[in-house]
Amino acid sequence: MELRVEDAIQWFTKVNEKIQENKDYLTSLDQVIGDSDHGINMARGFQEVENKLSTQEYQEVADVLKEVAMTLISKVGGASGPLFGTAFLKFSQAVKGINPVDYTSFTSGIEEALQGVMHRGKATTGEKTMIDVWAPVVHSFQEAHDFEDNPFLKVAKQAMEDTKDIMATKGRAAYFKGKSIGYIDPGAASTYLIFEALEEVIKGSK
Amino acid sequence: MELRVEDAIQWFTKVNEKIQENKDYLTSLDQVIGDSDHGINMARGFQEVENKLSTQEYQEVADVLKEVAMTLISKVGGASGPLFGTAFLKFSQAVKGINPVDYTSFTSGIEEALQGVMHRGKATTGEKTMIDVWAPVVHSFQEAHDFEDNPFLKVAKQAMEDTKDIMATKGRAAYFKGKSIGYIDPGAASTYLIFEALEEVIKGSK
Amino acid sequence: MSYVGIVLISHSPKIVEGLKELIREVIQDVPIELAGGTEENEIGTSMEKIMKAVNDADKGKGVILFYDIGSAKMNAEMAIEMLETEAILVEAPLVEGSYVAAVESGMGKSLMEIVNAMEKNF
Amino acid sequence: MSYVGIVLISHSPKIVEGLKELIREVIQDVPIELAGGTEENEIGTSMEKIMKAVNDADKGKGVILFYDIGSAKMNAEMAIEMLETEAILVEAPLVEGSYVAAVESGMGKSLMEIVNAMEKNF
Ligand SMILES: Nc1ncnc2c1ncn2[C@@H]1O[C@H](COP(=O)(O)OP(=O)(O)O)[C@@H](O)[C@H]1O
Ligand SMILES: Nc1ncnc2c1ncn2[C@@H]1O[C@H](COP(=O)(O)OP(=O)(O)O)[C@@H](O)[C@H]1O
Ligand SMILES: [Mg+2]
Ligand SMILES: [Mg+2]
Ligand SMILES: [Mg+2]
Ligand SMILES: [Mg+2]
Repeated sequence: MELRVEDAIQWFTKVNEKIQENKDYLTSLDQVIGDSDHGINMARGFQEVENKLSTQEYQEVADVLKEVAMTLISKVGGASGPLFGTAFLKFSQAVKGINPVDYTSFTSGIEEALQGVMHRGKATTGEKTMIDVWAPVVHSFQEAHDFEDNPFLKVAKQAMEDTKDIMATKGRAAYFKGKSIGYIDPGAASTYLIFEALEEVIKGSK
Repeated sequence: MELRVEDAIQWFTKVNEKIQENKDYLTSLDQVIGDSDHGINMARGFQEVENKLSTQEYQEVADVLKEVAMTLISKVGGASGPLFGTAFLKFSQAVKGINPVDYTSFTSGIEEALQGVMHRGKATTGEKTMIDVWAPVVHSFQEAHDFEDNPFLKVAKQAMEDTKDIMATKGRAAYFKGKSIGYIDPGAASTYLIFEALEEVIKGSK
Repeated sequence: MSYVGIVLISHSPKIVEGLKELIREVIQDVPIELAGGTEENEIGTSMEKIMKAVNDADKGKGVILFYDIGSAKMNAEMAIEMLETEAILVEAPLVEGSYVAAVESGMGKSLMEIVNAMEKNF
Repeated sequence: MSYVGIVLISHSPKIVEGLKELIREVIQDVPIELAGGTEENEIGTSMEKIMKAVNDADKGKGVILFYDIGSAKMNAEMAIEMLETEAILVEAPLVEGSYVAAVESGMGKSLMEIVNAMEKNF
């Protein structure tokens, strides 16, 4: 499989569906160790992404990713806006001119996305953020050789669950220090949903 | 001379007149090295003092001073409120039960007032505040032996003028650092007016 | 369960209203009382407003006070002297400090623990 | 004469409105622009608002930016990256820092001098 413009659009359409379905769940995660808005932020951002993607035309995958990035940056309102925004902007820049996006280029793309999040958040793994899902997924892509034979979703799910055990040292959850332990990080959960949607696109295109 | 209840009332009535007359002047001083409200603050506070003093009855000088203090504390709104308020509250406590207030008791009273201002403002002389007028006036009272033969007003005037040469290290003017040099401190100017009013009461009672 | 109360003092009523909204996104149960502006809600502070805020914020575990600039501090100190409540004025920045303090109070920390956290953080 | 501009970023529109009023009592000539809340003026921040504020605050001597908490910082950094303006985001407390910066700017200080003053003071 290679990722075409219509796959990319489908990917984010599915992300939007999942975010809308899980809006309250994401917000409830953010209620414990944050400011109770992660679901609201993400739902607002991805609804707008969906509005754009369903009405505009795109030449290449990079254009879709850039649209996603810019929309999230301007619409989300919370930390996850600049973070996911930077991720997809870097992703877009990495695959610019490559259409469709082959596995190797996709892998470079999410490597760049991860770097972007880490740079924007001045954070690394083990700080109880979305990075704790992005990083192992990137690793899974680096280890595997194609989209299909790639356990990234299992990896993402486990990584999301594992954020429970981490004490937050970045973002709002860091204010709660030790009390942040025992809860899934909201941004880790939404990152998981993004990769769950990707898996469905991959499965559907077989 | 000894200070009676009616002298104390007359004192603050005259202070109010002077403050109202000099409202714009005081504000203009505060415009250069502050937030342009000293005249407004003082005029509001002393107008209320006047309203109280002209309608209430007082047993002793200490009661007048306490009324002045509490009114300034609640009505002035700026730093000068708690500062003059504390001054006259301490003054009141020092002369409580002494009526009329003789020269020695008056001197103790303004000593306490000065201590109150210094404590409240966590400040000392040479910081370009009202303390730079209060302190030499207190000293003048300590050196002299009666109200009449006492150069306190000349002392106050000179001290007020001398605040020009000081660099502010307390209050809002301190933010201006070296640029605060060259201007009279607003609170020094209003302290001068308070003692100018006192001088008139002393002269008038001769 | 009762929490250490928080009093937000500012020369501007709007600053503390907005700040309370910001904190309320994160912490709902901790008492937060405002003393913004003069009695007439102009720019300035009022000792009476501060006294009332401290009284209202006190649920038996004491109160921590934050202020914006200089003269607010003097009014706050006078207010504390006039009251019996265990109340401590801290030197931490108004917005950043009170946000952290609210989280700490919400975790059930004592007044002293919060005051120490302020000294450590700011 | 032109001054270093100041941009106040907060999750709450009210906080920066009140803060501007507070500063305006002391300093009238220094450009102060606000970026409070999301595009819909809800609690949050907006990169576009920050970009516009930086543009409006720039009178040729650069702009210093203050923010309240965490995620505002990321939006501010993105805004700065997108613009050509000489703009520096500082770690000083929003209220206390911007008040001092406004006074410094009003005294004709350069962007670097003000940034250094912030690092020294906070
Ligand atoms: N500095 C950071 N680095 C990486 N991720 C971060 C950082 N700060 C926050 N996050 C992520 O953002 C999520 C919170 O997003 P959201 O609730 O939308 O923003 P906010 O915290 O501004 O309300 C967190 O769960 C975490 O995954
Ligand atoms: N810490 C302090 N100690 C002593 N006097 C002070 C202090 N801070 C301010 N003042 C006095 O208060 C005056 C300013 O009063 P005012 O303008 O009414 O208050 P604000 O500065 O709050 O606007 C100054 O001119 C100075 O004399
Ligand atoms: Mg949140
Ligand atoms: Mg938020
Ligand atoms: Mg003033
Ligand atoms: Mg004032």
